Amino acid sequence: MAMSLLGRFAARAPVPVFPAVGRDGEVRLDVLSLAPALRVVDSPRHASILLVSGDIRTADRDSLARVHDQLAHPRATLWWGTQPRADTGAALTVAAAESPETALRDLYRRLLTGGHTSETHWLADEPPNPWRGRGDHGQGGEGMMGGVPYGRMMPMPPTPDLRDGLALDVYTAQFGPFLPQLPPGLVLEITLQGDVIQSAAVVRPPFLPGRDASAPFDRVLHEATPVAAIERARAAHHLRCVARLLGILQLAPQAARCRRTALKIERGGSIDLAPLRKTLRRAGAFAAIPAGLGPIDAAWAAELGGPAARAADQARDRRETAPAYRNLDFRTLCQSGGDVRARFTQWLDEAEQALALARAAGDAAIEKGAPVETPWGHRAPPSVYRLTDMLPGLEWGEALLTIASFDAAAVCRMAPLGIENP
Amino acid sequence: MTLTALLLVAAALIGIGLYGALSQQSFVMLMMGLELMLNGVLLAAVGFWSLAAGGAPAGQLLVIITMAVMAVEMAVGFALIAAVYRNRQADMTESLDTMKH
Amino acid sequence: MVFWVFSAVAVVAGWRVFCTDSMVRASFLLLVSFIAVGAIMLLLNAPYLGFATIFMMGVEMMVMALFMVMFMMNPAGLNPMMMVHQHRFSIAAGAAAFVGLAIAIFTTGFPHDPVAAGRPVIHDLGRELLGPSMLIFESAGVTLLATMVASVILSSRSGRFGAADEGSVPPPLEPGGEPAGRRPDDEGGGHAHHHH
Amino acid sequence: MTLLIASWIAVLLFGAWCVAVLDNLALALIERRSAAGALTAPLYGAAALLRQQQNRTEAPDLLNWKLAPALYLGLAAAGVAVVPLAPGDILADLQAGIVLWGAVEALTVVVVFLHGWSANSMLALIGAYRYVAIGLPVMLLSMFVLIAAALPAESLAVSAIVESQRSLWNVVRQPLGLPLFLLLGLSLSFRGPFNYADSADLAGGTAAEVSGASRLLWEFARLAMLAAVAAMASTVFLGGYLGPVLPGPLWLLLKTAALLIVLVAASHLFARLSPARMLTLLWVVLLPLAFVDLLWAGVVAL
Repeated sequence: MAMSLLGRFAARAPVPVFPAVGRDGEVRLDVLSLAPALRVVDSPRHASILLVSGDIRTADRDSLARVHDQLAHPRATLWWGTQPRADTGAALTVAAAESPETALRDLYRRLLTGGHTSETHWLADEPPNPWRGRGDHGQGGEGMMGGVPYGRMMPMPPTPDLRDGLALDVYTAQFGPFLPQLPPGLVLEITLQGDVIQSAAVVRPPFLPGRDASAPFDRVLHEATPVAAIERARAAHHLRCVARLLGILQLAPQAARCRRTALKIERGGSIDLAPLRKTLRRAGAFAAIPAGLGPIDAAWAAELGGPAARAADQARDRRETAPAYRNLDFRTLCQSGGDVRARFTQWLDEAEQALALARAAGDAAIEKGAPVETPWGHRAPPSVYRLTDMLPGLEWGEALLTIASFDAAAVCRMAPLGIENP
Repeated sequence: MTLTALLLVAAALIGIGLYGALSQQSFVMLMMGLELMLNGVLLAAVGFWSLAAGGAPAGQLLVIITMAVMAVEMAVGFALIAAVYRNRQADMTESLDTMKH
Repeated sequence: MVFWVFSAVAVVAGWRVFCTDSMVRASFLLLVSFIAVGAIMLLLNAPYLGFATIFMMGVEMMVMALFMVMFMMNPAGLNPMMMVHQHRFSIAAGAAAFVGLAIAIFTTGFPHDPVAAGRPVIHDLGRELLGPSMLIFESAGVTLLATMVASVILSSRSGRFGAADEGSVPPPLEPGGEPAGRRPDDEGGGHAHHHH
Repeated sequence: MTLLIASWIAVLLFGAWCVAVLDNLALALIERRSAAGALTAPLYGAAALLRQQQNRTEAPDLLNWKLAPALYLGLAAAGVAVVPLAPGDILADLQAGIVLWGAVEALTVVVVFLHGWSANSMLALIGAYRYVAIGLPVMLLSMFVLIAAALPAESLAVSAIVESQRSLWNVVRQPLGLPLFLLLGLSLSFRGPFNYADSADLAGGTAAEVSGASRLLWEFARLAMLAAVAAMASTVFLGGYLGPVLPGPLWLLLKTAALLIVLVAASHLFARLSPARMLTLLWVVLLPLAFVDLLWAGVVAL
C-alpha cells in the first residue's frame, strides 16, 4: 500500500529522461526538452527512461547498451524515430514526426506502478576490460612498484609538461558518443592529467547537421523559398548553439530560454532578442568565457567558412551578393577575436540580424536552386586543422566550451576519423 | 576518565606515530606518523591542563603552539616533498640517496 | 564510557593509517583519529581547542590526501601497499616508546586539580594569548609567516641556481634498474605516446 | 528541549523544501515559463528518487560512498544546531559556536571530496578535486569574516554575537561580511557560480554516478546546507531573532527567507568561471577583501 502510494506520488514527478542522440535526433530533442512534464538529465544514473532519438550507428550500439545498463531500475527504453535493437522484444517506438511526450509520461507511470516491468541488462554484467594479472583485486601488481596493472608500469608514464613541472598521473578514457556535453556522435579518447587535457584522439566523428536543421536550407534546391523562412531557421539554429554553450557555463535556465526562443522563432513568432542578450550579459556569460580561448587564425577560418570564419574577421557571406537580399540592406557582421567568445557573440549577432532580415524581407524569396548561406560552414572535405590539436593543455570545462563553440559542420570537418598526431 | 587513562591513550598514539615515522618509505606517510605523534602530544597536553593544572591558561597556550608547530611541519614538509619530487619524480625516502643530483 | 569509545576510535584509526592500501583512506583515517581526539578535548572542557583541532585537521588532512594522490605512484589503493623499511626496528621502537611512556605514567604521581566547572576557559585563553604570553604567540605568528615564505621558495620551480628539476632522473622500476618515466630534459619526445 | 529538537528537524526539512521551491520559481522566472506545481514538485521528485533503485559502480569505495551523503546532512544539521531561535532557545549553546561552524565548513570539503572520490568514476573524481581547490580558499575567507563578526561580541558563542547586535546589526558595522559569507553559502552547497563539485560540464560531477535514495539524501543535504548557511548568516549579520513587535523566531524566519531568496537568485543568475580563474579571483580579490573586513571590524571594535 505504502509502496503503491509512493509510486503514484513518484509518477507525478517530471519524467527523468536520458537522451541517446543519434543521427538527425538533436533538434527534436531540443524541442522536447522544453516540455514541463519531462526532465532531460545529464547522467544515465539519474534517469528512468532511455530515449533513443535518431539513428544509432552500428559502431555506437555497444555504447548504447552500456548506457542502458547504467540506468537504475525501474527502467525502460523508448525508441523515437529509429529502429529498435533486434533483441529487445516488444520495443516501444514513436515515429519521428510525433512528440513522445505522452508516451513517455504513460510509460513512466506504468513503470512506477508496476504496469511495465523494468528492463534487464543488455550486456553481461562484467567489467568492460578483464582484470589482468595477480593481486588481491586481480590488478596484477605486488608491492609498491611491482607489476604492470592495466598494462602500464607504476612510475609516472612519460608525459609532456603542461603546467609547472609537477607531472600528475595520467588517465585515459573514451568520452561520447552520448555524453550530453559533446556534439552527438563524437567519441574522443582523452588522456587527462587531473582535469587538464593531455592529448585527445577522435574515435568516432560527430554527425553532420541533421535533417531537421538543414531542411529549410535544402528546400531551396526544390522550390523558391521565402527569405523570412530561411532567416528564421538561421536564428533558431544559432540560438540552439548558444544554448549548448550556456549549458556548459552552468546557465541551464538561460539555455532553456534560448531553446524556447528558438522554437518560438521557428513557429513564426516575432521576437526581440535584446532582452535575452541583456540577461546573458548580466549573467556574465561573455566574461565567463576566457579571453583568447580556442583561437583560430585567418587560414583556418577561411577553410571552415560560415559563422566561425566571420567570428575571425573573414567577411564572407553569400547573402552579400544574393539578389534576394539586395533590398534588405544586408551587411556582413564580423568579430575580430576568432576565439570562443567571438564565435559566441557572432551567433547572437547573426541571430539578431537574421530576425531583423526576416522582418524586413516581407515576401521576398530566394529562387529555386540559388546558392544559399547556411548557418554553418562548409560541410566537406576533412580539414587539415584538427580539433584534437586545440584541446591539449585546456582544462576540461574550457575544452568543452571550445568544442561547443563550433557548429556541427565545423566540428565534423575538424574531427574526421583518421590518424591523429602524426 | 582519569588522567592515567588519558595519558595511556596519548602514549599509544605516540607509539603508533613513532612506528609510522620510522617505518614508512613515502614522505607523506612519514609525515602522517609525525602528525599522529603530535596528536598524542595534543591529547596529553589538554589532559594535563584539564585534570592536573586546574585550567591554568598557559596549558591551552601550549596546545595552540603545538598546533602551530603542526602547521609549520605540514607546510615545510610539503614544500620539501615538492622540491624532492621535482628532482627525483618520487616521494620515496630511498630516492634521496645522494647529496647532489 | 564515551571517553573510551573515542579513545578506541583514535587509537584504532591511527593504527589503520599504516595498514590501508589507499592513500586517501590513510589520510582520512588519520583525520578520524584527530576528530576523536578533538571530541575527547570537548569532554575535557576545552571547547575551543576541540573544535579548532577538528577544523584545522580537516583542512590539513584534505591537503594531505591531495598531495598523496599527486605524488604517490599507487594512489587508488589497487596494489597492496606495504612500503616500509626497517620494519622490525620501527615496531620495536614504537612499542618501546609506548611501554616507556606507560611506565613513566604509572610511576609518576600526578596532582588532581580539574578545571572548575563554569570557568571561562576561552576567555582565559584569549587573555593569556594577548596578555602574559603575547611574545610567544606573536613569535608563533612570525614563524608561520616565515614558513609560508620558505615553503613557497622551496616548492617553486625556478630557483636561485636554475630550475629545480634540472637533471632530474625518475626512479627505476626495480632497485638498481633503468630510470623509468618522464625526464624533463628530453621533453617533447613524449607527445606521440598514447596509453591504451 | 523536545520542542527545540522538533524545531531543529523542522528547520532542516522545511528549509530544504523552501529552497527547492525557490529554485523551481527562479528557474521558471528565468526561463519565462509558468511555475505551476512548484510547491509540490520537490515532494514528487523525492518520491521518484525513493522509487529508484540504488546502483553500483565498478569497484567503488562503498563505505565512504554510502556514508558521504549522510555525513553531509549531519554537517548541515550541526550547523543549524548552534543557531539561537530566541534568547536562550538554542539547541547547542556552545562557548565556541563559531569555531564549530569552522569545523563544519572544513569537514564539508572533506565529505564532498569523499563523495566524488569513492564512486571510482572519472567525472565524479574531477568534481571532487575541483571542489577541494575552490572550497578551501572560500572556507578560509569565511573564517576571517566570522572572526570579524565575533569581535564586537567579544565572544565566540553565537548567542553572544546576536546579543551584541542589539544596538547595531553587524551588516551595518561590517558591510563586507554578509556578501562574503553568502559566497560561502553558494560554495558549501555548490550552486550556480560556485558549482565546482556537481557541475553541468561534468554531467553532475560527484553525484553523476549516484541514483535512488543516496541521491535523494545528497540533494536534500545540499538544500539543507544552504538553509543552514542562510540561518547562520541572518543570525551573525542580521541580528537573528532581534526585531520589534513580532516574536523572535518569526524574525529569524523572515531574515533567513530573505537571504535564501538572494542566495537562490544568485545561484541561477550567474555563469560559472573556469576553476583557474575562480581561484585567482578568490586569492587575489576576495581573500584580501576578507582581510579588510577583519581589519575594519578590529578598528571599529577598538
